Amino acid sequence: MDFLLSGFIKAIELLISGDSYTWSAVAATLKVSSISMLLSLGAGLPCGFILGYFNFRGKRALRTVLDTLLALPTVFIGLLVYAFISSKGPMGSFNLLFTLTGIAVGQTILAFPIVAAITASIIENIDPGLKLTLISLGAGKRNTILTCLWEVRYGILAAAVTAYGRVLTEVGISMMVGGNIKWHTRTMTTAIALETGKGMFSNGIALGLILILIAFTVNLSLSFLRKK
Amino acid sequence: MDFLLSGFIKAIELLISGDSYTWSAVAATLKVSSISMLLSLGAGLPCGFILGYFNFRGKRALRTVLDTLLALPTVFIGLLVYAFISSKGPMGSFNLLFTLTGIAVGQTILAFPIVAAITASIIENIDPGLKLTLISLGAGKRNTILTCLWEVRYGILAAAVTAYGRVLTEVGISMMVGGNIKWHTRTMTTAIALETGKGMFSNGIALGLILILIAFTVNLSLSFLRKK
Amino acid sequence: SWAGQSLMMATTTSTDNTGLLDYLIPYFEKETGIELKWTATGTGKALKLGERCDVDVLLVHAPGAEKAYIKKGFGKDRKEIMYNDFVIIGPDSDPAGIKGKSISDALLAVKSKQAIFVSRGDDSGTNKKEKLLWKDAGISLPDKEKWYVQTGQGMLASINVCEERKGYTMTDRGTYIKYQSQKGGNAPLKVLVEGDQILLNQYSVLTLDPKNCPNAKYDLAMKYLNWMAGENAQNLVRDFRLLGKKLFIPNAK
Amino acid sequence: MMTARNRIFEIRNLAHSYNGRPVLLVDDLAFERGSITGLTGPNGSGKSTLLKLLGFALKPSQGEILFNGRVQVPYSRAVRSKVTLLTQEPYLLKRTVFDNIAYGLKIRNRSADLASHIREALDLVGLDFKEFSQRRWHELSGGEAQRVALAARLVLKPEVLLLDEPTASVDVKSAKLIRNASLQAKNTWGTTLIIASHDWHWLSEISDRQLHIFKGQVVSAGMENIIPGPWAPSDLPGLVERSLGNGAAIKAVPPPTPGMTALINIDHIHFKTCDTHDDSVDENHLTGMVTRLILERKTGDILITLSIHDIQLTFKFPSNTISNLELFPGKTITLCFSARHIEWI
Amino acid sequence: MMTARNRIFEIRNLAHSYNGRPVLLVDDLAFERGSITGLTGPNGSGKSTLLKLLGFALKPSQGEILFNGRVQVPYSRAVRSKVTLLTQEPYLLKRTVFDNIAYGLKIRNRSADLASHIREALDLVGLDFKEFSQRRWHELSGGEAQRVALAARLVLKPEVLLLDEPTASVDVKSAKLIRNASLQAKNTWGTTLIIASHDWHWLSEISDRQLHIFKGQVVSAGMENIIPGPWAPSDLPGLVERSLGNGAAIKAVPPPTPGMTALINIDHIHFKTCDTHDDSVDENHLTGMVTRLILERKTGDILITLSIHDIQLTFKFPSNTISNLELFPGKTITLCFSARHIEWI
Ligand SMILES: Nc1ncnc2c1ncn2[C@@H]1O[C@H](COP(=O)(O)OP(=O)(O)OP(=O)(O)O)[C@@H](O)[C@H]1O
Ligand SMILES: Nc1ncnc2c1ncn2[C@@H]1O[C@H](COP(=O)(O)OP(=O)(O)OP(=O)(O)O)[C@@H](O)[C@H]1O
Ligand SMILES: [Mg+2]
Ligand SMILES: [Mg+2]
Repeated sequence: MDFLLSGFIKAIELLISGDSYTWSAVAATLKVSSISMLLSLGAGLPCGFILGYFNFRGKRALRTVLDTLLALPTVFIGLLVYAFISSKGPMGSFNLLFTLTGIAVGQTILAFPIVAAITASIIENIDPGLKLTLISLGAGKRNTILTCLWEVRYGILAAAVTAYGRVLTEVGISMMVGGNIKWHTRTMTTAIALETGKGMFSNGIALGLILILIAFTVNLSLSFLRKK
Repeated sequence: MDFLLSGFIKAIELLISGDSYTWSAVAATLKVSSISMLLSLGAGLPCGFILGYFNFRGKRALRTVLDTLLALPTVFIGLLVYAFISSKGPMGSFNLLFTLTGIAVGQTILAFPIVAAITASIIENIDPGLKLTLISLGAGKRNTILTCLWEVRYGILAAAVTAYGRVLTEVGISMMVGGNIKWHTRTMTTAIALETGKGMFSNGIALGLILILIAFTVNLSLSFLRKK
Repeated sequence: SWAGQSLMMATTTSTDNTGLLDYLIPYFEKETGIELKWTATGTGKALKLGERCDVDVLLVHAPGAEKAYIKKGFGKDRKEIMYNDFVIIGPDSDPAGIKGKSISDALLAVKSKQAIFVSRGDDSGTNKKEKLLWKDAGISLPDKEKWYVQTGQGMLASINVCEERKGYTMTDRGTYIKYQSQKGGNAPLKVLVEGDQILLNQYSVLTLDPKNCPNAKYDLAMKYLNWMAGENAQNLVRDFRLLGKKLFIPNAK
Repeated sequence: MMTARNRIFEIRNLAHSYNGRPVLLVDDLAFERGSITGLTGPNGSGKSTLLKLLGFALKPSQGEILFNGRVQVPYSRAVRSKVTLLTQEPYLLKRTVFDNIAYGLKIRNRSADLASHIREALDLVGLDFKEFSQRRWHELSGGEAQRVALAARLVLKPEVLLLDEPTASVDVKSAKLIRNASLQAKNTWGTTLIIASHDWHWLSEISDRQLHIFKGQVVSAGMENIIPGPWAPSDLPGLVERSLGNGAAIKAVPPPTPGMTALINIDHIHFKTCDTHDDSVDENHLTGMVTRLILERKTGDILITLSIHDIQLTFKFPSNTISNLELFPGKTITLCFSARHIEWI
Repeated sequence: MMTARNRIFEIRNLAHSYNGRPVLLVDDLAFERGSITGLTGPNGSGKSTLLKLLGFALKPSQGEILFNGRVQVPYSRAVRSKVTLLTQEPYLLKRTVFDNIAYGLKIRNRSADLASHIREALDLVGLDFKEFSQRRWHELSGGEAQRVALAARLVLKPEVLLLDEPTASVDVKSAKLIRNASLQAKNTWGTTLIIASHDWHWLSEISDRQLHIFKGQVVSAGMENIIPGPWAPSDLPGLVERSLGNGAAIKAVPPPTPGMTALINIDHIHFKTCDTHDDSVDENHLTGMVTRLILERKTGDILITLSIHDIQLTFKFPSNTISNLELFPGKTITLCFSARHIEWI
């Protein structure tokens, strides 16, 4: 119990002192999670839309596969990405191993099914009146997608926030692909894992609190998008 | 790349041979994820309902907090639960440390915000006509909750499946609280982490594939609940 | 001439967790101008990363595996740098009565008393050593025994399990010192068996065979190997203290 | 007379606003037990708001509503299973027609004989049990959905039934069925009904009393014509007039405050055709073409709709006077009434 | 005559089913460019389905629809911005009234002068720009929402405007405005309108042609009365009859196949009052009370609604014959027509 309290105090100290080690991890975390969120939203929203909007053969099977992808273990994704980008892998020449870009690729794979699956089930439940209205007002494909997504924006926000939480807290990919290299690819979560592994539980708690503070700040700045 | 293929072959071997080590991890994973899903749905659905249905002061703030809880790192939750149930902790006498029950407690904390946040934003978007209809048909509180949740069952399913994916794949809590003890609290994910740490990448892939197969089976058996 | 180049190393968690690298590497970088990045993982994975040429050099502690590694054509040069030692720890009450015994006797006592023994079970250098001890004592690995708890985790986590379960375990001295200090000098687990020659924990630097990994920076790796074996580094290792206690004994020849 | 005992609803100083914009203001209004009240009024006048308030599905911004003599609020037990509202856009639960209608019964623990009750309710709205009961909520046409929603209310045999435009998008035959069902509810179960509708004839044939709501105010008990502006000062002293374009105009005494709305309450005035030429300054002579003659069954009176340039006015004549007038649609007649008969609200 | 060139829509062998249940069957039907067609029919007869098909918002199960001479399908470019449908339950986008109306213009890249176009469209449906344009989608009454949805269609000045019950839940004044707006669209922009409605009078005043749909079939061009069953063999040989309860009955020649529906097409028959007693066996004598007399403005004809026991029938008389009949609501008259004038569909 005692380490919870001392962790809390340490978190405040780290924030006030502007500890450069902590800030480097914060920066890495922000960088990598922003990229992976952009990519997974960019891919996940249209895919989710298509799965939710249209009726086609094999749609239910695809949904089941997508739901299954929600259960991709991060270490597994890490291994997968590693297999491709390690120097012996087909994309070894890109030198993505032990880089933030590499982590972002893996996190995109992690977040994509979340964005797509939740989006699909939200889109699936839109009022049939909306579909009819859009087609009757002459919306083309692009406008149909954009307008539908905008109509369900609060739900999409929930999908994005959930995916963001996942990306922000994952360790397996960052560890495997990033290598937890100090000053370079050490993110908040790999730092927490490291400190905890060292038995520095209060450091782990402190870093965890700072990560939660980051999430809180992001969510607070998004909360203006919320329904009033 | 080679270890992907050999991992795939190994996965089939493990499944066919009924390897007892693997099955012990599968059983632990299923046990612990079922308990935590039951608990988090039981708590998350009503909480999500209340947050989405009613308008009250501080609701937006609560939603932001809930969204932030989506970004609780699993190691952090692990530490938190550990602090309470370790023998020196306030609940040490329950002997929950290094047990599946202990893991389930942590995973419930992990899944609860997912269930509650997605449920809240789905409930928030229900047709105002439903609210009016229920009150006008004389539904009391319990019936209002149950009926509303049933009306948005496809969305709730998405929330549950997302939470299930999270629970199934988390490592931090299982490691910290469960201790990854062979034959006892070793789950699929901690086993994957271990194999990967040993450099046995193909074993990691094999176990990962088996975990995904579990998720697929569960989702397939849920897919009859899907909208046709 | 090396300035601005960077070298990627895979190492075991113990070197990183004790803070040795954080202490040592800045000297290396200052003297050579080479930037050294390292990823700290299990020994098995570190060797694997080398085998797949994802790093340039290794710092590990599993002599048996290292020699086999070179034989298989993955590693080229191996330089022993330093050692510390393993100890067997257990509760003060010592229910199996192993204090002061030889290692084999101690393990036999644990087995016959069915006292809890915590093993890392992760195939790490430490775990490999532990398995060797059982073998030496003529005991087949008690894999499925109830009293033999395999954590599959790092050393410190395993010590914590050990403490909770009031059992015995084998640990490297560095981690034990950290554990001790975290308990404020009042650790429930005490060193019960130590000092045997077999308990030595040898750390070595390994370069990768350029035949297997033509792109690995072999020359930089050699530079690092030589620096670690050099007088300067050896002295630094000797002076390194964790919580006021010496941890590694340099032994580069 | 309405005695205290047979007032099922009493409204006191009720005011409702949405986001600060006041939309309803009812100082004092009561509804008699077992009566049918018709609510009319233009779009946005506040009919639905009033029904939601009476259904305790909305909390009024101000004031109170008494049900059976006691102040009640949303979700209170005393009203929950007694007052039932059919909303303007009916919402069907995402289940079959059968389950939609069964829902209210089930939460009242009245599950005995479910099928026969549901069959009965579907009959009331003219839907065949066999054809419709197993349809899913979205497999219905607009009018069918409307009628299923009504059946789900009728099956409850509630003390009060609030119907918001029950006949919108319903066919003529069904509208008649709904009228009969309403009357049956009143007569058999003693249900009090309050029904909002734009179908003035349908409403007048069924309701005991009609309330007209205009800009959130209950204007009067009865049927009236709103005369849209613009009103301008007349050449005649002390009067204003609404030009009819063809040179003619409707004259009225000026409103107490500017911006008010003019109306002619047809229950308050006796109309006559201008046989003799009455030249008093404030007498209106309105010449227009008869477009409709409709029998009001309950009273036997006849409603005559006159089209005068761009406005339509409806007047009521006792049936015994009508046969003398030799009226038929297309005939042009002149009506006379005093400028003082135009009210301002 | 409708020439090939001025047929904007042509339907060929169209059949639509939902989940295998056939609901619409139209072999051959064309719509003239620039005309207003009224669609009537009971609930569930297939009006909305037909409109969705014509709006290319639904793919027919079978058959094809030609637009401007070419077969088109949903989302095809040739129809997308030309055919606009107002659905029965209007759906507003979750934005302001302004943005709702602007939406269609924006996706057509017609963003110039947005505000003035929107003001104009709101005017057409009788909503004040200042009061309503910044309201959010849910801050509207039922009728207001309906009218905003219509404004969002009118603002597009489309080639074809399909309106599904545009006046349901709309007040009388607005119904008139919508009529005017429809006529204006036709006259000013040459818009072709197809309008489904249960408001038969409203529709007859605006449409050039009326189609009645019954059980998925387009019955006829014109106005008719459906005589609900049951039909039973008559005492008279070769006839069937529908008892009216008061001893009287309607006689008809039997249907070609059992289970068909009887109707009287009022455009096909000349009705007369039975002055002379015609005793031919197959002559119907129907005695009932006049309940309505309504002027059909366009033709000048008068529609007379007769209430005969439990059914209501409407007949059409030229206005010049009517004044001789001395009709008024409440009067009882007897009509005569041949049993052979009852059609079966
Ligand atoms: N949820 C809301 N938020 C804000 N304003 C509203 C809301 N609902 C209705 N209004 C406004 O309140 C007024 C009264 O609305 P109400 O729905 O009671 O009218 P109504 O008489 O039922 O009209 P209609 O005949 O169109 O159904 C209208 O001006 C409307 O714009
Ligand atoms: N989505 C659907 N799935 C299955 N059946 C449907 C669906 N929509 C309509 N129907 C059925 O198809 C038939 C025609 O429906 P449609 O909506 O075209 O009728 P309508 O003439 O517009 O009726 P209304 O006057 O009630 O609006 C009805 O029997 C209806 O029950
Ligand atoms: Mg209303
Ligand atoms: Mg319809």
